[in-house]
Amino acid sequence: MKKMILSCVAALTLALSHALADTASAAATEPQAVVKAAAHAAAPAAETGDWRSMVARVKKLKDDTGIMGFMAKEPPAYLAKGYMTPTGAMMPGKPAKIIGGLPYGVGQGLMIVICLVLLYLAIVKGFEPLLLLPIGFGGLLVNMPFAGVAAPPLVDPLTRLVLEPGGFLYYFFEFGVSTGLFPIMIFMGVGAMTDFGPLIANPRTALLGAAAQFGIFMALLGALGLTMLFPDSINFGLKEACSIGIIGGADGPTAIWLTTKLAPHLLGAIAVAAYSYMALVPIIQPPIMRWLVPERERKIVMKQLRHVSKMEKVCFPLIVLLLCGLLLPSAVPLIGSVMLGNLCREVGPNVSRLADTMANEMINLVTIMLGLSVGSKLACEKFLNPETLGILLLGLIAFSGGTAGGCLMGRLMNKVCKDPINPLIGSAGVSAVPMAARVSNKVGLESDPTNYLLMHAMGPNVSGVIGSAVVAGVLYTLCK
Amino acid sequence: MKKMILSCVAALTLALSHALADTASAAATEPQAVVKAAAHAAAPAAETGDWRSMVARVKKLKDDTGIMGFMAKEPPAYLAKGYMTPTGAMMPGKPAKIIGGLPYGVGQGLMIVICLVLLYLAIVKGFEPLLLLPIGFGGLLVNMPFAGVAAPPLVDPLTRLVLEPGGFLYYFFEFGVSTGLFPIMIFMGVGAMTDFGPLIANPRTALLGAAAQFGIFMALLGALGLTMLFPDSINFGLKEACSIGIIGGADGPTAIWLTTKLAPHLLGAIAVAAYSYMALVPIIQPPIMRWLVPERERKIVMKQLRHVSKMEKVCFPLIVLLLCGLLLPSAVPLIGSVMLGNLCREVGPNVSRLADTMANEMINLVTIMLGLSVGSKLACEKFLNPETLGILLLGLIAFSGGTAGGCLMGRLMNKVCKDPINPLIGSAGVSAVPMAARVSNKVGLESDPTNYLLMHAMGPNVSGVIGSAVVAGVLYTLCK
Amino acid sequence: MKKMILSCVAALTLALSHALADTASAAATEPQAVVKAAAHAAAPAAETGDWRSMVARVKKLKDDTGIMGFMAKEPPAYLAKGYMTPTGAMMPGKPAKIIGGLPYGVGQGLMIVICLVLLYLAIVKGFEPLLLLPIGFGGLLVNMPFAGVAAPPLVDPLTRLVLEPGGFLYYFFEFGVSTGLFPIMIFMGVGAMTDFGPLIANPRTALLGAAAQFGIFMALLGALGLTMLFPDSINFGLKEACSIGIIGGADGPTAIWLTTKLAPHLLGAIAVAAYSYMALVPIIQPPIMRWLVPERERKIVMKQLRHVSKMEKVCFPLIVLLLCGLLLPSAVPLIGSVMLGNLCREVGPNVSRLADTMANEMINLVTIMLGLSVGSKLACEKFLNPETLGILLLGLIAFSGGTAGGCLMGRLMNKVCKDPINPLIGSAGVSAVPMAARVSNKVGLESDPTNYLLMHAMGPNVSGVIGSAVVAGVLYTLCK
Amino acid sequence: MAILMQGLVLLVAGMGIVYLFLSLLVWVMTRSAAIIPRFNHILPDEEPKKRSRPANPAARHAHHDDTAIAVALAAIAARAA
Amino acid sequence: MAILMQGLVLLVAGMGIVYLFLSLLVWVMTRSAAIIPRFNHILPDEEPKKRSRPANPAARHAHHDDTAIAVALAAIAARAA
Amino acid sequence: MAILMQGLVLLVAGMGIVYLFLSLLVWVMTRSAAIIPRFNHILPDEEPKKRSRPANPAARHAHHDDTAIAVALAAIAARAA
Ligand code: NA
Ligand code: NA
Ligand code: NA
Repeated sequence: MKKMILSCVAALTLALSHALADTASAAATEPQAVVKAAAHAAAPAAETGDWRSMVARVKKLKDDTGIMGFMAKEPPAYLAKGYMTPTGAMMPGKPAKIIGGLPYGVGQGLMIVICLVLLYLAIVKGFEPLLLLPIGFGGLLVNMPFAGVAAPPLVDPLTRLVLEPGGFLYYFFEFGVSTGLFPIMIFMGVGAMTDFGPLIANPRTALLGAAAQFGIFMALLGALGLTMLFPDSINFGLKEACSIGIIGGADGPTAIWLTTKLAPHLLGAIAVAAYSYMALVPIIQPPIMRWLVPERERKIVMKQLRHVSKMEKVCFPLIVLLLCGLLLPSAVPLIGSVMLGNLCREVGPNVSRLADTMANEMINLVTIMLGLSVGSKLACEKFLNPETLGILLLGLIAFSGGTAGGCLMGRLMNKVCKDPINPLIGSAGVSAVPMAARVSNKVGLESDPTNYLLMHAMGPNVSGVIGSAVVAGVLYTLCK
Repeated sequence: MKKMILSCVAALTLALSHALADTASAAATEPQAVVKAAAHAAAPAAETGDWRSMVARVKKLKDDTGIMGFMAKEPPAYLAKGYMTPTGAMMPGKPAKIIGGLPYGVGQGLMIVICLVLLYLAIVKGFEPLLLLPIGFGGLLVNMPFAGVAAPPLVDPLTRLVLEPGGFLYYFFEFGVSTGLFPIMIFMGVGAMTDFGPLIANPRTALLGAAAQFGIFMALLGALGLTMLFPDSINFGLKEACSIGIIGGADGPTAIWLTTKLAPHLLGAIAVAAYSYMALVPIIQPPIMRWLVPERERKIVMKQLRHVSKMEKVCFPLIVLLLCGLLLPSAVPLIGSVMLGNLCREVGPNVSRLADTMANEMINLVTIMLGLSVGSKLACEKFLNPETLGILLLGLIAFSGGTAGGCLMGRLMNKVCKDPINPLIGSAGVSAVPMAARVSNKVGLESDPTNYLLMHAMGPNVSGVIGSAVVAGVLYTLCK
Repeated sequence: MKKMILSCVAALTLALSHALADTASAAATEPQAVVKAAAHAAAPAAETGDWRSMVARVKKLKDDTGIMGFMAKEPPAYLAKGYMTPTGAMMPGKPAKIIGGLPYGVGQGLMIVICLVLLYLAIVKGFEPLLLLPIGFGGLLVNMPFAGVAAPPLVDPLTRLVLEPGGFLYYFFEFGVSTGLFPIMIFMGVGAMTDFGPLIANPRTALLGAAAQFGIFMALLGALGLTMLFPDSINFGLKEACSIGIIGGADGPTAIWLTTKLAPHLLGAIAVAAYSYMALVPIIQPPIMRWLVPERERKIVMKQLRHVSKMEKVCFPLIVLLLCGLLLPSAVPLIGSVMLGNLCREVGPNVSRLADTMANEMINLVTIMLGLSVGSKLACEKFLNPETLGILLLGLIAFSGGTAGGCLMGRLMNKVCKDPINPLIGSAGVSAVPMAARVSNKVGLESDPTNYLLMHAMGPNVSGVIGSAVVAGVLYTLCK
Repeated sequence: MAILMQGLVLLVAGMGIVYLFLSLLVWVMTRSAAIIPRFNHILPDEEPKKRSRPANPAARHAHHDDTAIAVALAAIAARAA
Repeated sequence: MAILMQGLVLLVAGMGIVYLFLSLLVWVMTRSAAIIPRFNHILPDEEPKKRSRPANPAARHAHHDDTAIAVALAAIAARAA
Repeated sequence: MAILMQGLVLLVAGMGIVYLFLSLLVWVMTRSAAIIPRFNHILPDEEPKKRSRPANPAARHAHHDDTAIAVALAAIAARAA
């Protein structure tokens, strides 16, 4: 048995080495190869029905293996030269530049390693696995040379007939990410899973959710600053800076929604940064919280939350939506979808069918497709450049700034308000629901093992979702 | 704390009043403003990178608040002037006329109030909440000025590239309502939830379902009559009249399907009327039933329904489909989808996966998207006109006419047939499954507390679904 | 009552006979009819508002009944003359040729009978009901004359506005089958339901899965041979031959994926053949197995499978995907989607939401839409020709060849390997998961009632899925 | 007025067709009620006992054969462990 | 440098707007906390007892009215059989 | 005849590639069966006891952390009421 397998493998090796030699010689005699290729194109083999032509095609298979792909220097033609969409629009191409002038194939190989690391983090370390697993897997798929999982359809420019359909990730992306549908649908599910009760019971904690948006603007300024510091390697305009800043919102759908509109070429890096740092919240936040909040204030016990009636819970989404519509219409799609989900949730048995579907089937289905689509933007020319390092750095700044903003606001409010506020719940204002609230609770327990802050931290936590949606709306209006 | 919030609110008020004053003065010196605006357009601020331009944009934010939107006189440009779809078709624009010549923004405000009333009916009064809640919420969203949740994508007319994606309700609508997919998919779920057993056991009750379609034609004639009476304010052609009539079918998907094809501009009003009156069936029907059916006949006890075998239940959907295909092909999409769902339901364990999915996940997902899409047609220029009042009136006539037709047919059949028929089950022929059947049962119990009519009423009830689909097919063929 | 119904039926009969008579006379005086029709077109009746014109339309209804449709000679205009898609592409038309020169309507009638037989097999005989029921039902719908459930939208060639939306099966097909999305999504669900443990525990059984692909190429050669034998009635090129061969892969999604790309006009026949023979595996395989495997070898007891750790199960999908990407990029979409589903399954609780959704809601929803879409290709001009008979014959050859290949490879491996292999598990290499593995088990039990082969047969069974995806990739690359 | 006449034509035609269609359905159903039960053995009614099992919510999504295989696998795995 | 100034404007404007928005929300919520509870009778809280029932997993997807009808149907069918 | 020869080439190439691919897979799997188990601690097998819990149908859709929070909320709400 072993012999048999070994002989098969040997045959494979032989064939491959032969193939590689062929290619080498072909490269040496390139002019002739071009002529041959031209001849092939003129007389498609299958039509002529000659078996030799089929053998030639089989031999040519080796040029289409991933192995050869990883040795390629150039990106696929549709990236460099542009392509026509089925509706007749001409998408312009772009020269692909990879860090260090690496050949495109090597870049793809590197990206596969990076995606495997992402999958490791998602699977083994439990970093937001529901999204990082599909994102990492999508990245794996899209960096397989010649696989074309995100390639646009091949369209005849004259008749506009689709000659060859596109890859499935192309369709997922066009259907749900380009149009902004997927983040909106995920937000419906988020709304259907979120209990705004703690915020209604203690509304002023919403100000903590506002303060925690400070990180967004720190990262925004940082992105502009980095561009000034390294004008040769990093080039972020206002739109890119806004998209990078929104990482600090700690809300995946908001970040994806805004980035798709302002800087779609950064989508992969930004989504990866956003979800990674969300998973790292228990590591990033505690030191900052301990640094900014003195031990004494960490022990503050807060007044127990009052009971919130069903009527209040039902009115809340409508009130938020109306306020948003009155003051900031550009945030209505995001806020509106959260509030629709929440309304269905709170109305109760009559529409629980809808709330259940949003919080389960819809969000799961969309998560799969959204994750894969976002992963399809982990192409090497978009990820392997110094800007990605900048984005990762700025994302960290954004989360830290948000945490700091929340905590400091907590201390300020504690001084101004009558009822005591534990500043540790301020860090939950970055959202990252419900991870950040749990971090507040945990750090609080370190100082006073009987002081459960979880429910109090849920207030700023969910108001952070509203806050970053508001910021996304503002940035979109000002910078689009 | 309180001071802090108050000061924030005060700042907001100040800023807003300042902003309003700015606008007022801008309006006073309009010519200069136009010049400025033109200058802005020529040199986009973000590119020049001047901070003053950004401040100017921030100041301009106030013009994009909902508050200013509600003061606007004109509808969005894409409505009035038309727009280009991504496929290159030019959708023509239309001047928006609102009742009483109200400014557009006031119209939107009124619509928001109306949608809140709809939500109140759905949530508190339990009026078909599964659909009226999403419809009302969609109406809220679409009437938020500048939110653009139903705006078409912005397309470059030359390159046909999408410069800015459309609102999510635009995509939902185009994907599922314009194509007719959503009503069809809902009907699959309806079929998977419907038991045609009572109809198979007592087929002649199908004639009651036929008679109850009379209301459709009463409303149709009424719509034409109203047009003749009030030629200045109401203008229903044959297509509009058919769409209004189909409210009397008391089947949401059928009504939406036909209206989308014949009179899409009336979709919002018709869907709202259809679902509202379906919820009002327990109030509308009993007086008519008591008036038309003498006490003596209300006490008629019907023969118990026979057992229906699985084989009969499996054959039924195929028989109905074949009959429909032979006689009325235009009703095949509607009837076919109901019968597909029903076939999956009756076949049993082997395909119960499919029937379960149709009756739960599919119908829930589609209900959310359909409701929101239909709600997106509650724009003020389509709803705030005398025709909507006409539609509401005619819908009531349609339901009443259907109820009357069913009851009278019941009395007639009672005279002709050997086996007794309680005419009260005739009113269930309007469909509104299963509400109308329960009304028959309840009114019957008033006269004889031991006479349960529920199962007998299910026969006309489900045949009403077939009947109105047939009528929709006929009207579509004759008036398209 | 009876009288009443009878009188109604009598009236119907009268009306119909009258209508038929009318048509006959109309046909006799065709020139005038043409003039009339032209006049109609010039002055649409609804606009002129003349009741006579409406009566004329009602009379014309009879021409649009299915009964008249079954008497029609010509296919719908859009099939013969082509049509314009909403994106502006011109789909060319094709003359429809039916076996024996039958009129088109008769062909449709025949197809309805065939689809009823398919439904009978699915419902009563339990032939892969999850797919054959929707396929058969889709076939019923699409063969109803004038129902237009698969008709393209009617597009104004100048403005490109959609005048009339297409049938729902057209949209399902374009959305999910033309793009290849549905097979890919089904494969995600297949991956989420498949346990590759038995293959990991005994990897060499993968060679059986390779050998069983032999049937694919037997059928491929057979298709080319048939074309040479009957050049007048059968005309299979290389692309068609590949699509027919892939029936032997015994994997529905793979077959549909490849056929959509290479020979979409054969999709209906190939899908029906693939799913029918999968259901017939317990009848097709045992005789071949008994013939090729001597009694002595059928009694071989295999070594018990070792325990497979979670780590191995998680690594497996990634290893397969990377190998596939390195060697055969064209198979990446198929293999990748199976492996994504499987990865989610094996990672466990953290992403079980996603795996559950893929294995339940996603696969069910897509199955419904895919089945109906495939059924919509059961149009008579595509099915009622000698080629379909050829496809059915070749499908049988493919399954038999695959079974034989697997068994013979099993005998060969048994001679070469140290650990004993029961050649009966080779037949499971055709995939048809898990039916073929159960057949191996059953035939094994006949010879030794204590020898359970089920788990051992699952290894080749699941490797057959990979094997046929690989073959599909190769054939697509070589013959596209 | 003319359009009202058209509406009347629609009324007569529409009610006529829906009556004819459903009458025909009644007639066919009455006929088939006499014929189909002879073929009840082809698709026998599920016995109530059998029905109660798939109602078990845990089994709702389970494909019976897959379950069988899974059970077998688990048994073998347990033995192997 | 100019673009950095733009960023600063964004910072001020953005934080200002998000503060104003959420302050207004706080204000409105505080107001409404005094007003809305007066209307609690419109949508009374579900009692815990009632809530426990829909948590039954078997009933998750069941439409209550449909269930009632199905029960009635089954009862009648049982009597008929 | 020429096309039949093409088919033969396809046969040889196709079967060759599928054999090579799966042989390589066999080889890799055999290798990795020796290597991967050393890293089993990275992703330890779930214990059967743990597995039985998520099989509880009521918990199928529950996100564990959300549940914890909901429980805490309920407890507090109960105390507050
Ligand atoms: Na946030
Ligand atoms: Na009806
Ligand atoms: Na296979």
